[in-house]
Order: sequence, then C-alpha cells, then structure tokens
Amino acid sequence: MEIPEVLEIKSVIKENYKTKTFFFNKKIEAEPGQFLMVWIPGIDEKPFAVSFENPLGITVGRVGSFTTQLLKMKKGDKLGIRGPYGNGFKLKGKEICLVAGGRGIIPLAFLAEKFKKVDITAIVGANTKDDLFFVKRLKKYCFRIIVVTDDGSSGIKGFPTDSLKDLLEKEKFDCVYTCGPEIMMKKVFDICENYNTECQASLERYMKCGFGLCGQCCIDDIRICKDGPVFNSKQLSKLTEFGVFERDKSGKKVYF
Amino acid sequence: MEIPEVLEIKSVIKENYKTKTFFFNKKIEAEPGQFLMVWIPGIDEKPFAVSFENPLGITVGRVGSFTTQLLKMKKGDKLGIRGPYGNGFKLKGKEICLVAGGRGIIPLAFLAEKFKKVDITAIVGANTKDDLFFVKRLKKYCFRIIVVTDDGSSGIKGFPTDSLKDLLEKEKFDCVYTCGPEIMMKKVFDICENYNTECQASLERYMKCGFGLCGQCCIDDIRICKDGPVFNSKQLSKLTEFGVFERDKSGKKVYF
Amino acid sequence: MSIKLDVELAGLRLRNPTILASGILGISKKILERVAKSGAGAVTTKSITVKPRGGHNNPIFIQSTKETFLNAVGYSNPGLKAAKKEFEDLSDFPIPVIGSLVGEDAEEFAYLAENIKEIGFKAIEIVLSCPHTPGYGLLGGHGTPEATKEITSAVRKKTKLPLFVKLSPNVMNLGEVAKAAEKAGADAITAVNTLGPGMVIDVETAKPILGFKVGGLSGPALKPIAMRCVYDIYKAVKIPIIGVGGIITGKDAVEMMMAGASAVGIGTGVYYRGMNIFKEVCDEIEEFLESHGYSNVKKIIGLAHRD
Amino acid sequence: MSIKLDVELAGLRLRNPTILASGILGISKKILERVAKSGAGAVTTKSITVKPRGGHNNPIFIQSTKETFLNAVGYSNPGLKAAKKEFEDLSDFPIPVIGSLVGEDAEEFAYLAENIKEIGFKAIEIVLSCPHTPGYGLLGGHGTPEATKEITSAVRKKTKLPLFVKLSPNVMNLGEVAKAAEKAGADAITAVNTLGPGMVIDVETAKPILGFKVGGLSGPALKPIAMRCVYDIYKAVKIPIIGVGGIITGKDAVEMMMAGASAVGIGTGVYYRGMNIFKEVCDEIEEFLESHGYSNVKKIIGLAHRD
Ligand SMILES: Cc1cc2nc3c(=O)[nH]c(=O)nc-3n(C[C@H](O)[C@H](O)[C@H](O)COP(=O)(O)OP(=O)(O)OC[C@H]3O[C@@H](n4cnc5c(N)ncnc54)[C@H](O)[C@@H]3O)c2cc1C
Ligand SMILES: Cc1cc2nc3c(=O)[nH]c(=O)nc-3n(C[C@H](O)[C@H](O)[C@H](O)COP(=O)(O)OP(=O)(O)OC[C@H]3O[C@@H](n4cnc5c(N)ncnc54)[C@H](O)[C@@H]3O)c2cc1C
Ligand SMILES: Cc1cc2nc3c(=O)[nH]c(=O)nc-3n(C[C@H](O)[C@H](O)[C@H](O)COP(=O)(O)O)c2cc1C
Ligand SMILES: Cc1cc2nc3c(=O)[nH]c(=O)nc-3n(C[C@H](O)[C@H](O)[C@H](O)COP(=O)(O)O)c2cc1C
Ligand code: FES
Ligand code: FES
Repeated sequence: MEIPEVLEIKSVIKENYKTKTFFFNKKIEAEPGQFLMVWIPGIDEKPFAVSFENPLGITVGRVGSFTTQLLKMKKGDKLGIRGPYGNGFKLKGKEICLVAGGRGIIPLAFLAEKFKKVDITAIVGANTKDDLFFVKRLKKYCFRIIVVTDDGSSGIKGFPTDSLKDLLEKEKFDCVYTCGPEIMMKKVFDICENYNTECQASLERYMKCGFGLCGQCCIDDIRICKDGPVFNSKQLSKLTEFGVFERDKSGKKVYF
Repeated sequence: MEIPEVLEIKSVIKENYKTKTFFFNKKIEAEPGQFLMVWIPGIDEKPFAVSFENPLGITVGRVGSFTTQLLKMKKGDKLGIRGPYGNGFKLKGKEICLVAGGRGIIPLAFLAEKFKKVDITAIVGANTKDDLFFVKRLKKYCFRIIVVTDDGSSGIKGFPTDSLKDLLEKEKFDCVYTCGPEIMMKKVFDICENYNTECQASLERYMKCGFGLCGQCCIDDIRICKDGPVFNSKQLSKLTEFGVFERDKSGKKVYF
Repeated sequence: MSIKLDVELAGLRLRNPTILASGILGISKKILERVAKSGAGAVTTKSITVKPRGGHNNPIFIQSTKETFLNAVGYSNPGLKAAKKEFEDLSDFPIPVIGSLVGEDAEEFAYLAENIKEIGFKAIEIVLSCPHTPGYGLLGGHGTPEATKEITSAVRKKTKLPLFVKLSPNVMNLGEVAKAAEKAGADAITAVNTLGPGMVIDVETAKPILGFKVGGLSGPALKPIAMRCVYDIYKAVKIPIIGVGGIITGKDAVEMMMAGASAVGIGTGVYYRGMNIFKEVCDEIEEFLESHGYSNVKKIIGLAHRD
Repeated sequence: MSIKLDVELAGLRLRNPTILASGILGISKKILERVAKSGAGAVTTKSITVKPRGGHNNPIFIQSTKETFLNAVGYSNPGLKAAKKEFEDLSDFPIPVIGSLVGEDAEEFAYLAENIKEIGFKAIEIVLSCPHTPGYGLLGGHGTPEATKEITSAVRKKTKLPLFVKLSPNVMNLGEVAKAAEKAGADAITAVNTLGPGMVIDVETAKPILGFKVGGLSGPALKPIAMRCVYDIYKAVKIPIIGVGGIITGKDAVEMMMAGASAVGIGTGVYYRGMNIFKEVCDEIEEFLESHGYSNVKKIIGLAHRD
C-alpha cells in the first residue's frame, strides 16, 4: 500500500551542525541506494535514502524549509514513512571504491555496511571539516578512507574527483560507487569511462509520488524513483540530461 | 467475486414434460444441497440446486415466468452462474433415507450420487406419473426406491410422508434427508422427531443476493442462502417459521 | 485501563458506535435481533415505503470489483402496514432500532413518519439519497438543499423521535445539504448512501448485469469518498454524524470518527467479515484506544479537524 | 484470423484503442516516447496551464485502499511557454500526442488553444472536471452544461484540431453535459476524470495524509462508475467517447468499449502493471476478440446498447 506508515522517532543522533540521524522502532530490509518518502504530518513529504535498516534510520541534512523542520523533530515525534522505493547499488567484484560528495555519503555509508566483505576504498568529499559526518562509521568497513575538503580544513584540499583520478592512475577497481552533487557524479562517471572502470551512481530528481506514476522525477525517458535511483555505466552513458538539467516542483528545467 | 460467470449450454436433456437438465462446459465441486444463482442475461436471476458437478448441470422445472424462459434455452445459449452458495447435506451414518417431493428430488439425486457408498433408501413423491423424473438416476445409487404418487398412477398411491412412517415403524435410519414442498418437509421432520431419527432438510425461500447480505431469504434469524439451505433436526426444531410462512419478493409474509 | 465505547447520538445512548446500515439484512425483527447479538450498537431497518415494493429484478446486488459492490435493490419491502406488524413490539429489543423511511415527496415522508408512531423505533432515518430507484432519492431530486429542507421540515412536524437524514456522496456541496437538514430540524446526518450509480457489463453477452442495469456502489473503496463527506459535513453542522461507507475494520471506524462521525454504519462489511463484524470492529476500536492512550471513544470524534 | 485493433477517433487514426491518460508520466516528450514504445495507441500530456504551477504539497498521490488511489497533484506543470518548448517538435512522434489544456475560465482556455498552435499536437483535450484544484474544474464550476458549453465554444473558435472535452464522474446528469459539449463543437468526450474527492486520515496523527487533504479517486474501483458514465454519454451524444477510469486489463477495455467507448484511457493501471500495460491490454483485447469471433475491435463499440 502506497501510504505512509506513521512511526515514532526512537532516538536522534547529531552527526554534525546541520545533520541528524533519526531512528525508528522498526526493522526493514533495503538495498543501499533505496529511499523512503518521509512525511511530516500535515506539512510535506520528501525523499530520503535508507541510512540504517535495523533499526530503520534516516540521516537528514539541512537544505531548505522541509529539512529545517525535519531537523527540529525530537524523540517521540511521529513521521510517516513510505517505501523503500527504487533499486539499489549492486555489488560488483571484490575491490570497490566509493566517491561521496556532501550528504551523498548517506547511502554510501549504508552500502559499505552491507558490502563490508569486500575491499572498500572511500573518498569522502565535503566543503569543509564541519560538514563531514559518517567518517567514523565508514572506518569500520573500509580499509582505506581518503577525506577531501574544498578548503583543506580536513584531509586533502581539493575535490574528490581529483583523488579518484589519482587512484585510478595507480589501481584498478571492479566498480566505483558515487553519490553527491550531480556535477561531481558526472565527473566521476566521465573519469571512470576514461579508465574503463564500471561506475554506479545514485541520481536525484524532484520526487512526488515515488512509485513511478507522476512523471515528476524523469531524466530522459527514465523515472529516477522507479527505474533508479541507481544507474550503471551503460545506463548513464545514454542519459542526455545527466549533469545538464533537473526539473523543479513544476517540472520546469533548471540547468546545473 | 460475487458476479455471474457466463457459460454456454453444452447440452440439454428433457427429464419430463416440464423439466430439463442443462449441462455446461465446466466442472465444479459442490456439496449436495448447495445451489447456484442462474442468470438469464438481461432478464432475471433465480436459485437452482447443483444437480450434477462434472460437468456442471442444473435441472429446471417449470413453475412461472422465469423457469418457462429458462426451459426455452438451447444448446449454445448463454447463462450466467454464480455460486455454489450455502452449505450442503452432511453424510451421517451408513443407512440413510431420502424423502423427495416433486423437484425436491434434484439435490437428493445428486446427494445419492455423492453418498453412494452407504445404504440408501429413497422415497420419491410426485403428483402423478408424468411428473416423475430422476428415478432411473436414483436407481444407480439406491438399494431401494419407493415411488409414491398422489393419484397412484405410478408406484404407491398416497404421500411420501406415509411411506416414511411405515418404514420408520419397521426400520432405523441414521439420517433422513428431505427436500420438497415445505409442508411435506415439516411433516417429515415431525415424523423423524417422533421416531427419534436425525433429519436434514433443504429449505427454500425467495432469494436475491444469495450470499447473506440482503436479508430476503430469512427464516427466523437464519439466512437460508448463507446459514442454510440445509438444516439438521436441532436447527429445524428452533425455527418458528418453518412450515408456517415464507416471504415474497417484497418481503411480505405468505402463509402456507 | 477500562475503555468506554458507548456514544451518544442525538439523545440515543449506544453501547458502542457500530450501527447496522439500512438495507442490509433488516427485513425482520428476528434477524435484527441476531445482529444485536452479534454486537451492534444499534440497527437500522430496511427502508420502508408506503406501499409494498417487490424491487428490481435480480441480480440486485453484485460485486463489481474486489473492493466494490453495486446494488439496485429498488427498495423492496412489504410496505408500511406490514412494517408496523413486523416491528410492532420492540420493547424487549436490547439496542435502539432505527426505522428507515423513504417516500417520493415530502408529503409521503411525513405520512410515513406520522404512521409509524406506534412502532417502538428509537429514531427515524429518512433517505434522500438512493441513486438507483426512479422517483426516490437522487432520481426524485431529493439531493438538493431545497428538497432536503422541505422533506426534513415536513417530517419534523410529524415526529418527536430523533430524526436522521441520510445523504448521498454524489453531491459536491454536501456541507450545504447537511446545513439545510440541520436547519429544518434534523438531529443527525447519516453519510453516506451508495455512490454513483455504477454499472458492470458482462463481456460475453454485452449485457449490463444488474437487473436495473445500474446500481449504487458500496464497499471498502467507498471509504475515502465517505471520509471526505463526513469531514465536510462536520465542518458545516453541529449535529452528530453517522459515518457510513466502506467500514470494514476498527481502524476504518477510528478514521471515520476522527473525520467527525459520532458513530459508524456498517453494510457491505458484513460480506467481508460476517455478522461478527460488529463485535470485531468494537474489539479493534478498543485495542486502538487502549494502545493510544484514549480512555473513551468520544475523545476521537472530529480529531482530524484540530490543528 | 488477423484481428484489427486500430480505431478512429474524431478523425485521428489510432493503431490501437489504448491511450495514456493525462497526468500520468506525461511531463516530457521523452517519457511519452517511452510510453509509445510500450504500445500505447496515443498519449496525453500532463495538463498545461498558462503559468507554471508547482502544484500542491506532497503527498500528492497515495493509495487509499487496495483498489483506489487519491491524487491532488494540483496541476503542477511548467506552464504554456515551457510546454511549447518541450513539445516543439513532434514530427517524429510515432503516435498521436494529445495536448491536455486547463484554464480557469473560457478566456484562458481559448488563449491556451490559440497559443499551442505551433505544437504538433494531434488533438486537444480540455479538462473541465478536476475535483481538487481551486479555481479549476469542478471547483471552478466547470462541471455544468452551461459552463461546458461556454468553454467548449470558446476553444472551438480558436482551433481546428480535434477537440476532446474531459468530464467528471461526479456529475449526475452527465448525458446533458456531454450534449452541451457536443453542441458547442466538441469532437469527442473523455470520460472520466477522477471521482470525489476523497480523503484518507492517518489515525496515528489524526491528520489527512494528502498535502491538499482531499484528492480525486482513480484506480480499479473507479471502473464501475466510469462504465455507467460512458454508457450514459453514449446514449446522449453521437461523437466518440474515450473511456477512462480503472482500466487494468483487456477485459476492462472490452467492457468499456461495449459501454460505448471508441478508445480507453489508462492512468493508474500503470501502477498495477507497469508501462507495459498498453501492450498487455492490447494483447488481451486481441485474444478476447479472436476467441469470440470478432475480427475488428470496432465491432464491439456500444454493443451493450443493443437489445
Ligand atoms: C533519492 C533521494 C534520496 C535522498 N536522500 C537524502 C538523504 O538521505 N538525506 C538528505 O538529507 N537528503 C536526501 N535527499 C535530498 C532531500 O530530499 C532534499 O534535500 C530535500 O527534499 C530538500 O527539501 P527542503 O524543503 O529542505 O529544501 P528546498 O529548499 O525545498 O529544496 C532544496 C533542493 O532540494 C531538492 N529537493 C527539494 N524537494 C525535493 C523533492 N521532493 N525531491 C527531490 N529533491 C528535492 C531540490 O534540488 C531543491 O533545489 C534525497 C533526495 C533524493 C531524490
Ligand atoms: C435453494 C433453492 C434451490 C432451488 N433449486 C431448484 C432446482 O434445482 N430446480 C428448480 O426447478 N427449481 C429450484 N428452486 C426453485 C426455483 O428457484 C423457482 O422455481 C423459480 O425461482 C421460480 O421462478 P418463476 O419465475 O418460474 O416462478 P414465479 O412465478 O416467479 O414463482 C413461483 C414460486 O417460485 C418461488 N420463487 C420465485 N422466485 C424465487 C426466488 N428468487 N428465490 C426462491 N424462490 C423463488 C416462489 O415460491 C414463488 O412463489 C430452488 C429454489 C431455492 C431457494
Ligand atoms: C444491498 C444494499 C441495500 C441497501 N439498501 C438501502 C436502503 O434500503 N436504504 C438506505 O438508506 N440505504 C441502503 N443501502 C445503503 C447502505 O445503507 C449504506 O449506506 C451503503 O451501502 C454504504 O455503506 P457500506 O459500504 O458499509 O455498505 C443499501 C446498501 C446495500 C449494499
Ligand atoms: C496522479 C494523477 C494525475 C492526474 N492528473 C490529471 C491531469 O493533469 N489532467 C487530467 O485531465 N486528468 C488527470 N488525472 C486523471 C486521469 O487522467 C484519469 O482520468 C483518472 O485517473 C482515471 O483513470 P485511471 O483510473 O485509469 O487512473 C490524473 C490522475 C492521476 C492518478
Ligand atoms: S516521483 Fe513520481 S514518477 Fe518518480
Ligand atoms: S438471498 Fe440475500 S441474504 Fe439470502
């Protein structure tokens, strides 16, 4: 049934100054990359990746009005959850690399937890030190973590894409998994193509229904919510709108 | 789904001057006593007992306008069938007796076929010789058949209830099964009570929905279509309306 | 915690908020007694007309989809005289019996109300909303605020019994119709009757299946529409509402009461859960209340209207 | 036997009678192309308004029961200018694209019709029937015969394209509304839009779930109502009908065509069977026709009206 199930928030963990994880009294089974529609009763409903499955947890970063309200929620407050929706990242091979930008780390940290049996290298990018989160969580599952900040306040100064290029010069990965700003993901994909490396990216578009009917989340002839949000290299290479534009709440094109 | 399934009539057998059996290209599983709602598309729909189950067959006697139209149906014509509805006669013991009046023989002939492993005595009553049917069918499964007509044109002259009394004077049955005019069934039941013999009767009331909602077929606080149409001695003994009145299409009481 | 399920409805005290809806089973006192034993808080008779009516030809009631039924019974009933006989003595009846009345115009409604006085009905329900019987309800033009006012006033003058007015979900401005009923003296609104009408065509014969071709839609799928109707009516009037349409579970009943209903009617639900539905729904309401810290079912009435 | 599935619809030739209904998927040319590849006979765009609209807050589309969905999208669309860009070149489009237009009054409708001329739409559908967007459809008073006549006439003057008028199942006198559209120059009737509106209240929080609180009902349970609407309209007008509402299977489509539809719209069905529903429904129609000795799908149109 495509209808929110209302759950009580069981605990709240502050990840950084603008990011919190909310845990619910429920277990689910999900693939990394799958997402939920999260309803603030009487207010609005937006998509969030599954961050933890047992107990179910979502991790929310402040962006605009909805996330600001969501971040005010406390233990005992109630949220509606639909999903999980969409497909997930698929495990490919034995040595993999994650490239996370900003809150793109959320599904990738969950991925690391699920795929912990393989060798994982993680490149974690953020604007600045204070924006970082989940690095500790990743450490449990990755044999190597490269932190990159725009301003060099933590780890390497620069962009995660540069670090990826450096790595691919020296090493081979069976698959590169990426989530973050679309411009970054587009670059990650281009680099992977250059180095003949398989890539999987989790895309974002404005979502409404979440189950493939309203058409709001389309990129080319693909519904991100139903056919995605995760796409492999072959699929990404066919997308003419990838890295070019997204659509707003009305469906109007907004160029990156 | 409570909706007629339209079936083609595969063959028609004339049972007597006013009775025919219609066979359909379909198998069902039914208990003897269960009934179907039979729809003449665009006309009306009425209840008929399951007469044969493989292939499905119903046996129809001319009474009024609906049965007259039904009897005109030919091979290849289409009828809608819902059901089977209601409960059925239950096998009790090893020696049983059937008491059929008029077209009450229909579910009882089917019963004999289903219960053929036990010793069956059948008392078959009709107004006159020409009204008889299914006697041959019964012969296959009954070790004894007593035919009774009001006018003595076939078998014994008299009423089936008299024959039953005679039998019960001399013999014991594990159960007496009856179907026919309600006045007859009431007498059968009274006789059985007198002789301390279990009785099962299949009652009739004006039926509309057939699945227990419309209330049209009620006798006391019992829905014939859903709680019946077959009732045992214990149930019959509680019915204050049994043999007293039925209700017409409007629900008005019509006394017997 | 002991949970209170009893509700008050226009002066009637119901042991619980479940009511057998009109047209289901209610042909005789005896079958209504069985429904009472099955746990209902009140029962409604089949609708009573002045003259006996055989109703439409069969099928009068079919399942159109898994969650919907269509009926075009055509108000079959043995008429006022027989009804007076059937229900003449209700003194020993364990719960309130609501008499459902239906006429072709205000005069006939008033005549019925006046003439059922001897019967021990605890309330009268007048039905202005049938979508499939020529001359009655919507096909008689009874769905408008004007007709509602006229008929309700006429009946009001003839009876002191609590008066329920039953409305159709087909009408968009349901708040206005309910207001018209309230102003004209109704003590409660019953919402809703069946929707539509709808039709099912058999594709083998290309014939509509119902005897009357079309019929009113009931069942689980009616619930979201009934919910909006009750919600709108609650905003429009002060008198209590009986929420009817697609109630199958205790959760449905809770939702309907939150929308504004003081009690719920159950009809087609009897198909899905048998006559025990009344007891089962009550048990489920009780469980809900208990697990959510409500001590009294009255506390949830209209809760969806709070901000 | 080779079965013909192509139909004619107000001068359009459709390779088969399935049409993507407005509001489902139709946000871009590319996604409509995918629907065309999935086997549809024609596709309809999301409704286009003059100005961009963000629509209502989420949830805008929820499942109310197993067989029903409620939506209150609120006509989100990027507006006329963006639509002209999006659909500017349809010359290579394999099947007819129907442009759905919606305005607040006759003038706005006419303005839209005049201004989409450059687009290669093969037909225009004007929507007079949304039950959940203030200012539009039923909430804009567009459901009456008078408003239908006024708006249809105004649009007719501005376009030579086949003109479809989309009606609401909420209206009882649908034949009259359809007649008004026909008289005013409509080339076809699309029936029906969503029903209601309906509401779902979350019992944990006592809050209506849809962002707009209420929404129009679609899905399998709408079929019996849509069927009756199409049946009534077929009796009232001579122009062809697109039957929409709860079409999930080929059998549903056959039933709808027997009721009088020349083609069927599919919306919520995409949820139940995915985008392949168009091809699958066509296959099922074909099977039905073959096994029942019909060589041509046109032969079943209106069959339920024969005696
Ligand atoms: C599949 C998917 C998974 C996501 N997972 C997470 C997550 O785990 N944690 C997290 O913090 N955020 C996640 N997001 C992003 C999150 O949905 C947006 O940050 C949030 O909707 C912003 O809403 P707002 O009102 O705070 O900001 P606004 O000011 O409304 O919008 C800011 C930006 O957020 C995006 N956005 C707004 N509404 C939506 C919407 N309905 N659907 C998609 N994008 C929208 C748009 O790009 C918009 O420009 C995910 C998005 C998608 C599509
Ligand atoms: C459970 C059950 C099983 C039956 N099985 C058979 C059977 O196998 N073969 C058979 O020939 N007949 C059977 N009947 C009786 C059959 O339904 C009626 O003979 C038939 O409905 C008469 O319709 P009519 O229009 O021909 O007669 P009408 O002139 O309409 O009625 C004659 C009498 O038939 C009865 N009757 C009419 N309509 C109904 C109805 N809708 N439901 C119940 N009784 C009705 C009434 O007693 C009425 O007085 C069965 C009835 C019931 C209730
Ligand atoms: C078979 C049937 C007969 C009905 N007859 C009546 C009637 O006589 N009078 C009336 O007011 N409502 C009648 N109704 C409407 C119900 O009382 C109820 O309003 C409607 O069915 C919606 O509720 P439900 O979904 O629980 O069935 C009838 C409904 C059904 C299904
Ligand atoms: C999510 C959604 C959005 C819709 N948006 C529109 C719309 O913009 N314009 C319109 O004319 N109809 C719209 N409709 C109505 C559909 O076109 C269709 O008439 C209705 O859903 C019934 O068909 P169905 O049961 O096949 O979905 C919408 C329906 C849904 C479910
Ligand atoms: S969000 Fe509706 S189709 Fe993807
Ligand atoms: S025939 Fe309707 S309840 Fe028995």
